[in-house]
Amino acid sequence: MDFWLTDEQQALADMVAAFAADRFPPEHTAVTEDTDEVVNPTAWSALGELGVFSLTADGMGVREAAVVFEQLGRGLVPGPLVATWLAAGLIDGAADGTVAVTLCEPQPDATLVEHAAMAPVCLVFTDEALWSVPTASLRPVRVERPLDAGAPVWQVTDDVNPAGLGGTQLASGEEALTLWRTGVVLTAAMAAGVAAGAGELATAYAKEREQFGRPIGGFQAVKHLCADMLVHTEVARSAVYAAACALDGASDDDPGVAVSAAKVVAGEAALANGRAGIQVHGGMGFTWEVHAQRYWKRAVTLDATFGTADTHALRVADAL
Amino acid sequence: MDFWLTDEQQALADMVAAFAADRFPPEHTAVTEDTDEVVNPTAWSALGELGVFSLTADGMGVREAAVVFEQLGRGLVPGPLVATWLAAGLIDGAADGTVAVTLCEPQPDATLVEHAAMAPVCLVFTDEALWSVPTASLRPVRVERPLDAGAPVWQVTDDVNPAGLGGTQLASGEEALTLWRTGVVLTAAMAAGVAAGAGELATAYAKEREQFGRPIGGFQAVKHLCADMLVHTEVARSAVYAAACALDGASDDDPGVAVSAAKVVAGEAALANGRAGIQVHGGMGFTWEVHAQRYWKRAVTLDATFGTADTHALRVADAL
Amino acid sequence: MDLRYTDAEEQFRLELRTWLASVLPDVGPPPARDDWQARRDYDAAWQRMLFDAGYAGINWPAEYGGRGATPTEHLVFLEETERARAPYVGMNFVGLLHAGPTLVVEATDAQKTAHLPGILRGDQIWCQGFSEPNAGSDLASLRTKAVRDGDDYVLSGQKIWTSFAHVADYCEILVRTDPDAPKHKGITWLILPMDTPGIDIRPLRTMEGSTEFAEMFLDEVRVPVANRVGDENDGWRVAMVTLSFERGTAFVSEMLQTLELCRDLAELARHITRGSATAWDDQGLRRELGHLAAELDALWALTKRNISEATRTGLVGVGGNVFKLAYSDLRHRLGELALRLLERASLSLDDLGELPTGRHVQGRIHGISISIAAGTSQVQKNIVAERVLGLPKDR
Amino acid sequence: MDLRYTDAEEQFRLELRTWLASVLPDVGPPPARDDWQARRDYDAAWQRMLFDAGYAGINWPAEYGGRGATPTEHLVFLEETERARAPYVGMNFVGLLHAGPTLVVEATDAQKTAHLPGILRGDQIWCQGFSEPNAGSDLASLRTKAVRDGDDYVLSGQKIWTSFAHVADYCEILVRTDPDAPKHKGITWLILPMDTPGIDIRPLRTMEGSTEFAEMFLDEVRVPVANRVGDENDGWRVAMVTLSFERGTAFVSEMLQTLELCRDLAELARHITRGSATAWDDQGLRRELGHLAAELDALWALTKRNISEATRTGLVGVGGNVFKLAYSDLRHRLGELALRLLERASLSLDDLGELPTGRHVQGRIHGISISIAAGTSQVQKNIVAERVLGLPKDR
Repeated sequence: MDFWLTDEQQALADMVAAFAADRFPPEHTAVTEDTDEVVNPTAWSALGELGVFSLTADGMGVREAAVVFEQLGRGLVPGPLVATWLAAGLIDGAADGTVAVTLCEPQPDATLVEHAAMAPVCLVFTDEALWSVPTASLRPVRVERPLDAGAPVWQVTDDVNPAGLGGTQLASGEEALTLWRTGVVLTAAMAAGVAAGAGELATAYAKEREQFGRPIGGFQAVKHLCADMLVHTEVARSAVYAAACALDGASDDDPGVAVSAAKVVAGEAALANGRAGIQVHGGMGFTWEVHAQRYWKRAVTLDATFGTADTHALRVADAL
Repeated sequence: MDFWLTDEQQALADMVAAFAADRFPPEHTAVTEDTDEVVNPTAWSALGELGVFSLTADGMGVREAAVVFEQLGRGLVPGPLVATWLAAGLIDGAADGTVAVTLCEPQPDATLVEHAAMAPVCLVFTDEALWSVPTASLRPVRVERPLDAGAPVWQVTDDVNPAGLGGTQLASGEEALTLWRTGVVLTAAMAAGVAAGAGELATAYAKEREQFGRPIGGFQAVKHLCADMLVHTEVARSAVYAAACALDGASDDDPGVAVSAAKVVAGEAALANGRAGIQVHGGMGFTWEVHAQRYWKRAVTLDATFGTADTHALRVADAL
Repeated sequence: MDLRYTDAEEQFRLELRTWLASVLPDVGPPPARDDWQARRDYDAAWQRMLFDAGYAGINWPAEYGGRGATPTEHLVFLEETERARAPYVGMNFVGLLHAGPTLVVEATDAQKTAHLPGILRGDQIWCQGFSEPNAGSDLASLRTKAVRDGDDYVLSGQKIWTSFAHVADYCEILVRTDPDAPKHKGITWLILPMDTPGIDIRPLRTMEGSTEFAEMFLDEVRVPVANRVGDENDGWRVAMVTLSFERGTAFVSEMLQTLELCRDLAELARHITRGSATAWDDQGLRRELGHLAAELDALWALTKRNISEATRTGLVGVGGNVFKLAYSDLRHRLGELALRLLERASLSLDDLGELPTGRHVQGRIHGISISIAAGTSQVQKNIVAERVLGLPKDR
Repeated sequence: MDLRYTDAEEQFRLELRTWLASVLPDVGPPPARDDWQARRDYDAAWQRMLFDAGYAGINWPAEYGGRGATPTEHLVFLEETERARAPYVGMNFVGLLHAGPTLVVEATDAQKTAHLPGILRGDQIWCQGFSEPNAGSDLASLRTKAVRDGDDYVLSGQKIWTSFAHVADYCEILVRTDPDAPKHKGITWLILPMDTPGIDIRPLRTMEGSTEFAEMFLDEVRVPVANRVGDENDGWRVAMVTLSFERGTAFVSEMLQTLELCRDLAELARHITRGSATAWDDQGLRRELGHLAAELDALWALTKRNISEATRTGLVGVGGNVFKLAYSDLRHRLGELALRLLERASLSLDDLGELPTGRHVQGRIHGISISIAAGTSQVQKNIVAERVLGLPKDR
């Protein structure tokens, strides 16, 4: 047993972190998030060129993907990243970043599709299979004010029947199930990264911001918020890596339980840290220009994708 | 509207507090709790002589009773107080403290009766009515190690059918319902008192106990635990008084919702403060001789009497 | 201990209700959120109607044109206006509830004459210039400086969280007049006319995306010494005066809205699909909402206790800070539950067809602001621990 | 990153499992909790069996008679002994996991010879005399004094939380040898033979009602200077040495028991009646348990990460404190849920007929102890914030 990042995995994490900081610095994405083009095609291509979507083709596994997506979450990199990753090898152009692919998870009361404008293709998981449909066939209507400006959403009000929408079946049975589980764990990885990023930003601010004549990080209340954030992050990271091992066959754990546990723990960690990060920033945390609130919003987005913490908790319970 | 204790109510509270501190000091009850005679008959009579059980006969209402029972909870006074209060006027000797009366709430998996040895009579609420049965008819079996030494319990394994056990119907319909609700609110009042007592003990300790060269109450982590305890107490107290007003007809609120809300809030406050009180005391809080843990145990007992916070929360929700 | 209203209070309620029923049909819907001038006109018109009917400055002393109502009557006023869905206090907030009360106690007769009637009639809109980017929880560390130059103070610095600054007439501003004194001792309270040259207002966008707030930049802004309220360097005390004016009613409207939000959430749960049933059929969710509703009932009772205490003693004791702490925490949890209930629909700040997502998602964000605004919960806990419980001060 | 065990690790597991299967049938049930001598004999006998089979001191260096196993093998050892329901380390805890490892690194050859073999064989039972009533979280403020008198130290003072003191042979004790030095600089680590005159042991009752722990009163107790480990006044450093011996395995048994407790709780919920169904039919309760089970899985993964880190670097980094904080909180919530599930049955520390209440109510209380023992969660958070995150120290 060696449940620690290999040197290669660590190098991969460092490379993606550096790329995200360089190509998607928060100051920059905060500006693009205010436009209709949250992610421009050049930046998306760069992700493709970096190899983010073609890890499998390059011989890597879910573990490496988890490491990469954790860093994408930590860097608040926008776009339909997980769906495009899943589509690589199944949809032409997904792997190299020329085509962005999004995801539609039909829900009874409100079906919302992220990044519909930039993604011509949309994945739909049914009970039995994975399909792709032309995004336009869903007749998505832009929601004027999304919660998370970095993940704009479009509403779909029609029934989503992939076959009837000119869709293509991409996978079925076990293969589709594994793809869905991979989607769960990569979303969880992003959430773990969001938890980490929120914690790092808050801790840095706590060291620098002074009130009452000293850094606020010297007050136990703030100190303990920061400590809690680190705890949440490390626990979430552990769950995500364990789930990735299970999907790669590098574990004896039940992959179904492991991915659900990861989604629960990482989702909660991101929400808690997003919230705590705003609190540490005080009034400034409530402003648009301070990035603290973006972690919380991204946490909400990630929790609502590939099943909420609540729904996955029931799956974990059913396995007890 | 004047939702504040009258001078008479405040005097009543002060009197009961002084009585409890005098006749049931924690050092003393800690000793009696270790014997088979948790409450001796003399002390019980003194409660009767004080008028604790005869408030109604003395022209007072549920509000005054709530004020009194809050102080009994705060002072960790042991015994089947609420049931005896409810029985006053219905069971001979209950009002003057010559007969102690307990309560049996049949539950499918485990029916536990408190203080069965000292109480010859037992109240049983059915869906429709309030009954009394001879406690012996329940064939109670002492639980060797109760959680709360101040509230020893006996298990009843037979089906509890009051009529079949030679019971007497004491009240029915609205009258029985009002008595049950009064039982709920007085139990909640005791819980609010437990929350207060736990908070006061912890705050006093935080001022006096030194670690790292200063009182631990100077550390924000401890300080905030104490502040939280005060918040819980004041909120609980407000809910209890509001419910008492509703039962006395001194409010436009629905009494059913008000008493359930009080049981939820006061029960949670007592549990949270009981727990926090132990934490503030650190290792000493885990010892038998420090009283911190007794508040938590009493909180568990009170939460499990006249319906848990969870069951009352559902009642509140159903009224939404 | 009685939660029932007296005959006099019920009589007051009845008169107010009758008046509201008679005038509200003629009051149109509020203007768009970002149409500042229209909002000012709307709020001012409503204030004028209140004034003409004798309801302006409900808690102000009668000698200054207020109604001199008791705290309980103030509560009744807030209940009835909320119930009737009358306009909110809106832009008159700072004038009526903060700057005005301060002037009542501390201002010169000339200052009172110049401002109090205008505030009550809705003619004068005020904003507040207290917080600064580097003076939040630690407000007394504010740095905006005011240098005496003849009969003027010359102000330079930066203020933040100045709501309605774009359209306000006056600003109650705290400035540093003695940089060498201990921080609480070098502050002065001034009346700043907003048309003075040198003021630059920039919208401050919050995490909701709105620009209700502004930053205010002051560059050599001249304010006559005559506009000083209280003594030079005594501004900290002057600023604290308002607290004694607030008699337990500060959060009444909030509470009424939150009680409604909670009921709406139950209603929403009854309509949201979960598997083959509705979310309301999920006992766990119902139980969680029941816990929150119970606490809300308790906080509503606490509000009435605070008001009753204020009626007896003139001041709210422990209950004020306790309320804010408990309320912040409750709104946080209520908001979390709302998002869990909405699941993916929580990604929209707008309503989604028939789903009232906007209200609940914005409510969640409002909940975050409550635990920060006017002293973070961390600072509030310190206050409770030190001032109420007597625990040692931070050092 | 691989959670699978290597062939060598699996081989180790197989051998151990085979051995356990062969010997456990002859190991009787543990004696009654308050029969101290019988417990000592039982624990010593089991330790001797481990010793004879080559499993004693699994993580001790081979040169001192240990097995010199890797952290992962240690994990496997704990998994297999738990799985086979082998006896616990019991009274050998302090000797094997704390005092012994300290002696390995810091003791003289004579001290090693005198104690290490005895500890490994189960012949020597040790207890710990570190905490004092006034030195809990702030251990370094301990006051038990040791005054040099010829070749002896003369000890006077009071220790608390000294488990197994009644039957222990030796005590690793921290005493103050220089009352004038800064608190960390005047402490010395001594080997105290428990049969020395002047030691008074009194049972310490905990909130569980048990007397596993004791208070130890020292009145002019003479300890030879030869029993000093490390230099005089260097005892604080000596006491910290053990931390580097602990390589991520400290909570493995705890975790395994908690994983089982969680499954038992699910099983219990399936049997507890709620209305016309069982508690398990309550989706909310199931969801809450699922949240906790997910976190438990995560903590089990974190445990393995810590062990893997220790294998690579020899030490556990951030993960150790993180684990304890998360685990304390989780046990707290798991315990709360258990009591809510049991409702009124939670008033008994004994089982109630077929209801395994005792296990869960005692488990709740154990959860409370975890957030206090070996540094309260408050102190742990300070450590994480200051040492790991680099936030300013308390002052």
